[in-house]
Parts: sequence; C-alpha cells; structure tokens
Amino acid sequence: MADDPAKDTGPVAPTGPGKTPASGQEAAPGKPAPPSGAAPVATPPARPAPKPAAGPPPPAVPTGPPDPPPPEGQSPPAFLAALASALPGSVTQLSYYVGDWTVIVPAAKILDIARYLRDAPEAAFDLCSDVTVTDWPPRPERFDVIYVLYSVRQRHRVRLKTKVALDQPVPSVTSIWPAANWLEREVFDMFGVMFTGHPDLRRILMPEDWQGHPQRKDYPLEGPGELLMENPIDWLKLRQSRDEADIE
Amino acid sequence: MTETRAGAVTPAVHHGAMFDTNELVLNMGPQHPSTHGVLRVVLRLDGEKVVDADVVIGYLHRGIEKLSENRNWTQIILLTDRMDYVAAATNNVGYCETVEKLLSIEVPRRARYVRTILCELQRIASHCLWLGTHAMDIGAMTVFLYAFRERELILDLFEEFCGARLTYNSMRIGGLPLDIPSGWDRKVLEFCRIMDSKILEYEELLTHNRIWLERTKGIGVIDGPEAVAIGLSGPALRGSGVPRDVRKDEPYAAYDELEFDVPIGAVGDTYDRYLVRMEEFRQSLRLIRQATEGLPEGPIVGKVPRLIKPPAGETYHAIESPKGELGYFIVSDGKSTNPYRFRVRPPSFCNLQGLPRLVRGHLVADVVALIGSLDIVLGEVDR
Amino acid sequence: MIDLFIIPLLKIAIVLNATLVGVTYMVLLERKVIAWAQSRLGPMRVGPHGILQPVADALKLMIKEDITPVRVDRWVFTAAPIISMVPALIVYAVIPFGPEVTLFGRQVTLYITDINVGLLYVVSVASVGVYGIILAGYASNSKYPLLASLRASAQLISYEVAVTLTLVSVILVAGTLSMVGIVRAQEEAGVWFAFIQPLAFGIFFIGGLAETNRAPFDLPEAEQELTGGFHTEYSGMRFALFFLAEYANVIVVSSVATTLFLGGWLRPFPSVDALAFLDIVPSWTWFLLKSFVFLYVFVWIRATLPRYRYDQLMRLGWKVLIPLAIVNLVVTGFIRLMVL
Amino acid sequence: MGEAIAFYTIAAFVLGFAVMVVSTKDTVHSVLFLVLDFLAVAALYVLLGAEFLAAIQVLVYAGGIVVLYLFVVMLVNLKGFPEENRDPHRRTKLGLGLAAAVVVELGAILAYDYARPVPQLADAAIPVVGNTEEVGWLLYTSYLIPFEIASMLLLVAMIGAIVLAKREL
Repeated sequence: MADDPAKDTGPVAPTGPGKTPASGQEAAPGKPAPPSGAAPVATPPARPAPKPAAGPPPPAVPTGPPDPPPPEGQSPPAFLAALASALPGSVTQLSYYVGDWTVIVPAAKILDIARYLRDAPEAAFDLCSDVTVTDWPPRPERFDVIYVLYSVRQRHRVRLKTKVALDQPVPSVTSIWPAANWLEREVFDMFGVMFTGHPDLRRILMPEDWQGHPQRKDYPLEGPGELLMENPIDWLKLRQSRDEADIE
Repeated sequence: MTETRAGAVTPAVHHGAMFDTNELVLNMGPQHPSTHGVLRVVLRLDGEKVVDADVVIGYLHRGIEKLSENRNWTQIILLTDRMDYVAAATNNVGYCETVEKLLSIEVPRRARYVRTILCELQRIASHCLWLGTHAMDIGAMTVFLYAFRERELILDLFEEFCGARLTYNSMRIGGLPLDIPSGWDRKVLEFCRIMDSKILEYEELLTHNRIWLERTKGIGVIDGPEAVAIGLSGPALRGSGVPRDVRKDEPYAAYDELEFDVPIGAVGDTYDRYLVRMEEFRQSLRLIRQATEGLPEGPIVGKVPRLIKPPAGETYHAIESPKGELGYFIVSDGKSTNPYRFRVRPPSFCNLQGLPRLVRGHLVADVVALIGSLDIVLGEVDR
Repeated sequence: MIDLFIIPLLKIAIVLNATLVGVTYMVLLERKVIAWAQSRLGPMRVGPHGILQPVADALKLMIKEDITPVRVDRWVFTAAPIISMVPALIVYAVIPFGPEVTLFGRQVTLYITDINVGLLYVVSVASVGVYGIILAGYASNSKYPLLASLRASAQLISYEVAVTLTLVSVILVAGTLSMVGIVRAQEEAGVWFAFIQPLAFGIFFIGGLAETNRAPFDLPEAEQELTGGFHTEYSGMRFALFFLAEYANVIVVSSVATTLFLGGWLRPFPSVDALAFLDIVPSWTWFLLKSFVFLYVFVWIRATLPRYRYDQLMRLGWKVLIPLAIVNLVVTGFIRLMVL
Repeated sequence: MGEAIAFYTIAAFVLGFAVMVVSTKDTVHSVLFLVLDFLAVAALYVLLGAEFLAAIQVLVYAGGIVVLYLFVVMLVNLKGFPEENRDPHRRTKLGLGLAAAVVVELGAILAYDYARPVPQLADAAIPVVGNTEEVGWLLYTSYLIPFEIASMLLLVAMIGAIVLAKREL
C-alpha cells in the first residue's frame, strides 16, 4: 500500500538539480555533494542501480532522529556519568528511547571515548556489535555514524552516535575493536564516510569499480544512474518511450 | 586480485609456486564446492600452508537494506527471509520484534511461545545444514545426508505451519499471521523424539571419530577475549568459552520463561565449535519441548494499528540467530510508512571477518573446515 | 598354436572386458552401497533398480563434449588419462583367478600368465600409474590440479614404500614372487596369510586405500578442497578414463589382497577336511567373492569416514605404517631364519 | 631370428627416446621421454630373461626416481633468463669433450675385450635356481661391498636432504 505513491511520484528524477520542489529538499543538498565530496555521487555508466525499486522520497524530509532526552526518573547508567566526568566534553547529548541509551559524542573524540568505554571496568564494552550510518541529507552534518556497543562481561548495551559532514573523516575504531574493520568498510562502501587510520579501507559489498555510494539518500533508485543524475528530463523521456514500447 | 585462474600457472609463475620465498596465490571461489555459496577467498600459500587470506564478498549483494527503505513495514518481513535463507523464521522474528519495540506493542504470550518454537526449530534446521556441510567439507559425506533427512522433517513442519519450506514470511508485526494448525504441536513433539536419537547417530559418526578429531582439534584456535574483539558471535564465540547468548543476556520472545543452558567450549578450536553446536541441538529440543507443552492459550496478534507507522525514533534490537547475534537497527522518521533507515547486523558477516585470522598458518584443507565451522550463509553476508 | 596364441588372446580379451564391465559395475555398487548407507535408494531409473545405470553413464561420458582448455600442454594432457588407465589394466596379466581347470578337454589356467616375478611386476606397474595423476596436474596448467598432483605424487610414493615392505614379508613367508606360487604356498600352509601376517595385511589394506586415492585418503581429488583435484580440467571420455582407472585400481588392490592374504581361489579353511564339500563351488567364485568383500569394505569406508589432511596422511604413512612394516619385516625374517 | 628383430626394434626405441630426451625443448617432455627410455630398457631386460631386473628397473627408475625428477622440473623454473656467459660455445665444447671421453672409453673396452676373452659369468659354485635368486646371491656375496657403499651413500644423501629441507627444525 505504501508503494502506491510510488507510482505517481515514480522516478526520483523530479528531485534532481533541475527542480527544487518541496520534496526536492532531499536531493538539493545531494547534488552539490559531488563537487565538494571526496567521492563523486555518480552512478557508473551504463550500469543499472542495484534495484529498480521505484520508491518515493518521504513526503517531507526529516532532518534527523528526535533523539529524545531521557525521561524524568530515568537515570543514565553509571558508566555514562563516569564517561562524562573522565573525558570532559565527550558527551554532547544523552538520549533514551524505547529502552536504548544513546550517547551523542563529538567525532574528534571518538577514539578516546571508545578506548575509555572499552577499558573502564564498569563500562567494559568489549564487543563492537555494529557500526552503521544514517544519512540525513538536509542537515549540514548529514551522517550519523552509530556504534552499537555491547559488554560481554557487564551485559549491557549502549550506542555511540557522532555527527559528521559529507567529507569529514572519522577516526577508525579498528585499533580498539578489530570487529569494526569490515563494518567500517561497509559504511565506507555504502555511504562514503571516510575512516582515518583504517588498515584496509576498500569497498566490500559493491564491485571495486563502482561509483557512488548506494545507500545515501540521494542515490537514484532506478535507471541508468548517470543519465538520471546529469539530465533528468532526458531520462524521463527515455522512460516514457520505454513504457510506451512495453504497452505496444 | 586481478589474477585469473586460467592464467595463473604459466610456467613463469611455477617458479614462484613452491619455493618458500615466493608464494602461490590460490583463488578459492566464488565458484567452489565448499565456500557455501559465492564466497571468494584469495589465499596466499606457501606450499599448502596459508600465509594470508583475503575474503572477497558481495557477489550476492541485493541491496536489501536500501530496498527496505522503500518498502512499507510489513513488506520488509518478506525481504528478511532472503537474508539468512536457511533460518528465515529467525530473521522474521528479529525484524518484527524490532518494529514492535519501536511501536511499543505488547506481543501476546501465545505468539511469543510459538515464535520461540519456530526459532528453535529453525535453529535445529540451520544447525543440521551446518553439520551436514561442515562434515561434508571434511569428507564425511554420510552425515550430510543424515542431517538433511532430519532437516526435511522440520521443513515439513514449517510447510504445515505457513505453507512455505524455505522463505516462510511467517511473522507479522505484533504476532503471528495465523495460529498453529491443530495437531501441529503433537507433530513437533514427535519430531523432538525422533531428533533425540538422530543426534546420537551424528555423534556416533563424528564426535569420537579419530580422523574427525585430528581434522578439527587445534584448528583455528581463538581465545575468548580475542574472539570477542574480532566480533565473533553465536556458537563461534561460545566455542571459545564466552557464555554470550542473546537469548539469555537480553531475552526476547519467551526465552525468559523457559529453561535452557548455554553450552560453551574450552579451547576455542573447530572441535569446540562443533561440540557447542551439537549441544545446542539438545538445548533447542529442550526449549521446543517446554514451549510446546506449556503453550498458552490466547490471541496471536497484539494491538497493532491498522497503518503501521512507528513514531520517529531509532532502535537496535538483537536476537540470537543460529549463526550469532542478528541485530536490526531501524530508524523511523514518524512520517512515512517506510523505515527511514533499515540496517541489519548480520552475524555471518561479522563472523566471516574472523576467517583470515583463523586460517593463517593452517593448511588449505583447514580453510574449508574453518569456513564450515564459522557457519556462514552468503545471503546474509552480502544481503 | 592354440596354446601359444589363441588361448592367451582369448583370456586377455575376457579379462579385459570383464574388468571394464566390473569397473563400471563397481561404480554402480559404490553408488548403491553408499546410498543404502545414507538411507537413500541410489540409481533407480535406468533398468530395474538402476542395473543399467553403468551403460547410461558410459554412453553419457562417451558422447559428452571433450574439452581441451586453451593453455594446456596438449600432448601430456591427452596422454595423462591413458597413462593412468593402462597400468591399472595390465596388472591383471598376473592375477590368478583360479588354478588349472579342464575346459572342453583342454587344460586351461585361469590366469593369463604366471611370471616368476609376478608380485614385483604388480608393484612396478602400479608405480607407473602415478604418472597419470602427476602429468594431469601438470598439463592442466591450473592451480588446483597442480596442488593435487603434488599431493598425489607425495602420497603415492610414501605409501608405496609401506605397501612394498609388507609385500616383502609375504614373499618371505611364501618363498616365491609368483602370484600363483603365493596361493599354492597358502594351500600348503593350510592357512591364509592374513592369519600369519595380520599386521602386513592391515598395512597393505590401509596402504591400498591410500594408493588408490580412496577415502579417507582421497586427497588428490578432494572435491571439497581442490574442486576435484587433478581431473578438475578434464571432461568427457578423458575424465571417464581417470574415473575408470581409479575403480580399476581399487579392483586391482582387492584382487592382489585376495591373492596374497586371503588365499586367492582357495576355499575358506583349506586345511579343514570337514569343509571339503565347499569344493563344489568353482574356485574362481571364491576369488571373486573375496574380492567383492574387499570392494564392499572400500565403499563402506568411504561412506563412513571423513578425510585425512595432507600432513596427517604423510605422518601416518611415514611415522606409523612404514616403521610398523619394517618391524614386521624384520620379525618375519627372523622367524623365517629360525624355522629354516 | 625373432629375438634379433625384437632386440633391434627395442634398441632403436631406446636410442630414439634417448635422443628425444636431449633434443626436446620442453623439460617435462624430456623427462617423460626418459621414462619411456627406461621402460624400453626394461623391455630389453625382459628379452634377456632378466625379469627381476626389468621389474626393478621399472619400479625404481621409471616409477620412483623419475617421479622425483618430474617434481623438480615442475617446480623449478627452467624458462628463466638465459645465462650470461662470455663464451657462447661453452656447451658445445663441453659436449665435444664428453663425447671424446665416451669414444675413448668404448675404445678401451673394445681393446680390453680383444686382449682378454670374456670370463664365464655364471659361476658353477652359485646354486642357480632362478634369476631373482641369482641376483640376490651375487649382490650379497661378490658385490657386497659396493652394495653396502651404495646404500651408505643413499643414507647420507637422505640425511643431508632432511637437514637441508628442515632448516627451521
């Protein structure tokens, strides 16, 4: 049922550089990306996008998760207080939602915080479960880099979150949690977030010669990506003629 | 690696082939009988000894994460089937529970029990497949067919429950699509009875088999802290003696109401990982028996809104899939009917990451044993 | 004239054809026995209970496209399957299927020839068979076959030592190298050599498994590791030759083991007169029956055991079997010296 | 008559294969011709009634030693860069020298033959049973010392090989 809107808004093309409708909000910051970004946000020539899934951009583009502060009476676990006092300025914000604690931290301090969280006995986060990214294109610091940590000894979880801009590199935590190696590679592959100090930052899931980072929100969902990115009107015409050919 | 297999052994390369200062590069996969799918491992060999390994994945990448951002919440259940396709029901459960967490829905007790039964059946099915292929990789082909014989019984049970044998799509957000068929619980118990003796049969063929011991003992030894550090989870981690099991540590479904033990290994070699999984067969049967016998009556679906549209927020929820910690990180923007971000923490992916560490210094034959002992499913690694 | 040419030629033709048919049915036997072990049915479609399956297999392999990869060493690539097949077949020249029998009023021996170095002939011909595998691996110009051929040659050379040493013990006991002579010696001794030389028998059997690349020593063609090993690049009839050679070798090892250790064509307990009624059964039947038992055990082992690893295999060969074989030989020699 | 035909045919094969061994470009082919050569020599032995020797020839040379040659040839790159040498005719000269040596040897043998008639090889003292026994008898009586020296040499070579191969031991 959610696919129904897909049919009328169809291609992502209208959100391309040519127009700036209300929904183009999402793509608008996406387009300036290639010139400034380290990795060009262009799909490879003559290679189809991963899936021809025609999905619409959300009706109104959100600028980030709410990150609600902990409710009254919900005191953060001890290690978070200890973290804030041990490394001043390391906790930008604390958030609590459906039972999960999230700490928003500055990207520059991520290594110190990671080391502290791993080594402090009351924290003891020895397992880096996951490293992932959420892309919020309208925001200047568009990527939320999220580290899902777990302590095997203490049996508790926390999420670290840091916000980075498009071409802002993040220090790699592979030296602290070797488990982050492939996870960071995947993030690099899918979002183009650079990790400094990563031993082997290559693409992992996409082919080596792939262009662009497919899980960014402004990555086209269908069609010959280059044409779509460069000249959406032509792409629309092509698509229309193809559809007509199908009907006949 | 740009070297192709055909061009690999020109006489000029021969020279490098076997002399200890030079190494032979062997491209194992993506088409290889024992890489369990389209995994490619580029081995640098000194003789038959593995000097280093590079794991190349992505041949089965279907973009499920991206795809899910453009499907509505219910449609995604079907996509999760395609990740770990030998344990589809577990994926369904993990996803549905994550969304339920976002929606703060209470799932009825009966549904949680049935989920537990399905998850554990699925664990047995997955372990059967693991046992069969692992034993096959080491050359014991009979175990493979025995294990598949029993897996067949589980698939029959699933077929009766949801009509499908591999990709079940057997969960709904808030509960189950339908109640269990009448008499199904009896058949499950009957299966448990059969399985009890079959496990003995497998163990008879392998556990004390001299060759099996020689092939698995001391292969790919990894101690607990290091296993945690390189991100192993599930039986691969428990084989190293770390008692980490999401079912115990962060109970979901009905695991907090049921009794079971978490087997752990002592040394952290391939044999320990094997023993852990063999014991998990028994623990799963124990769980299934308890859940089936104590199956509560009641509704099977909780209070789910007609249009599923979780409030804006994000959450991470992990369950214990047969391979390890299967986590879902889902972000909802509260406005659309699609998730804003859908991220899977695939256990196979994270376990496979440890392969180069495990194979270093072992022989080519051990590489296949180790791939088997990590129990990966490429559908999940590549997503 | 008849004795010199026609009868030997007839015998050769019969033995060769019987061997080839036997080999194809050995494949069927293996498939069936393994299927039963694995609670399956095995081939069922071609003929009743799949009895014509070998015919279908042979037909398929013969009409299949025979691919020669581009960068192989053509001559060697073509010669390799032949080199592995021929030794497996010519060994039958000295295998005694039975003693002399009277057929159409003519004394006919149930073996092609009986040379006085028969056993040595078997060993030396078998040692040439290894070239097929080495050359296949080399000529394929591909890495998996290369690794496999290295494994194969190391394996065959090591196990040949152990097997040959056990044969020497048998020779010491029998006092002859002739295959027929060895069976006669067992007849005279009134006991199968398997009971006199149990250790040699065991070592010979294990070594035989290893020399024929059978499970659990099937490393050169370890499908799960080396994707088929030395015959990775082969297809069609050339592949079939390797395949047949393996089974022909299995039959050779079974026949040789039967001859050396299980009294060849002799009935069970040849010295017990109470069992003399068993002599009604033709002698060659005993031979075939005993060989069949070996074949069955070969298949049974394949269905049961995992595969050894290369270094473990070499360790078993050099550190266990060869020392045991030497000890066995020395003890045998010593006893022999005492007795004489 | 038939024996003579067989002898000359086989001898032609022996020589032909020997020529192929030295003239083939591909080293592996060369080794293969060596195997064929050994097999042909074994055939000669059979013709002479020395079955034991023939079997041993096949077992040891064709089946054992040449396999090792093949190993070495397959593993070592023989298509490397041409050797640098100032004298391009170095090998030709060496070959001529060796050929001359062989001719001199043959001449010496012929001369020796003329000078002294061949002694009867089969000593009446040896209890002749079959040629296997005969070989064994000779080997452990008349030729005991060369035999033992040869086995000593092999032992030394083996230990040396193990020491070389197992450096890290």
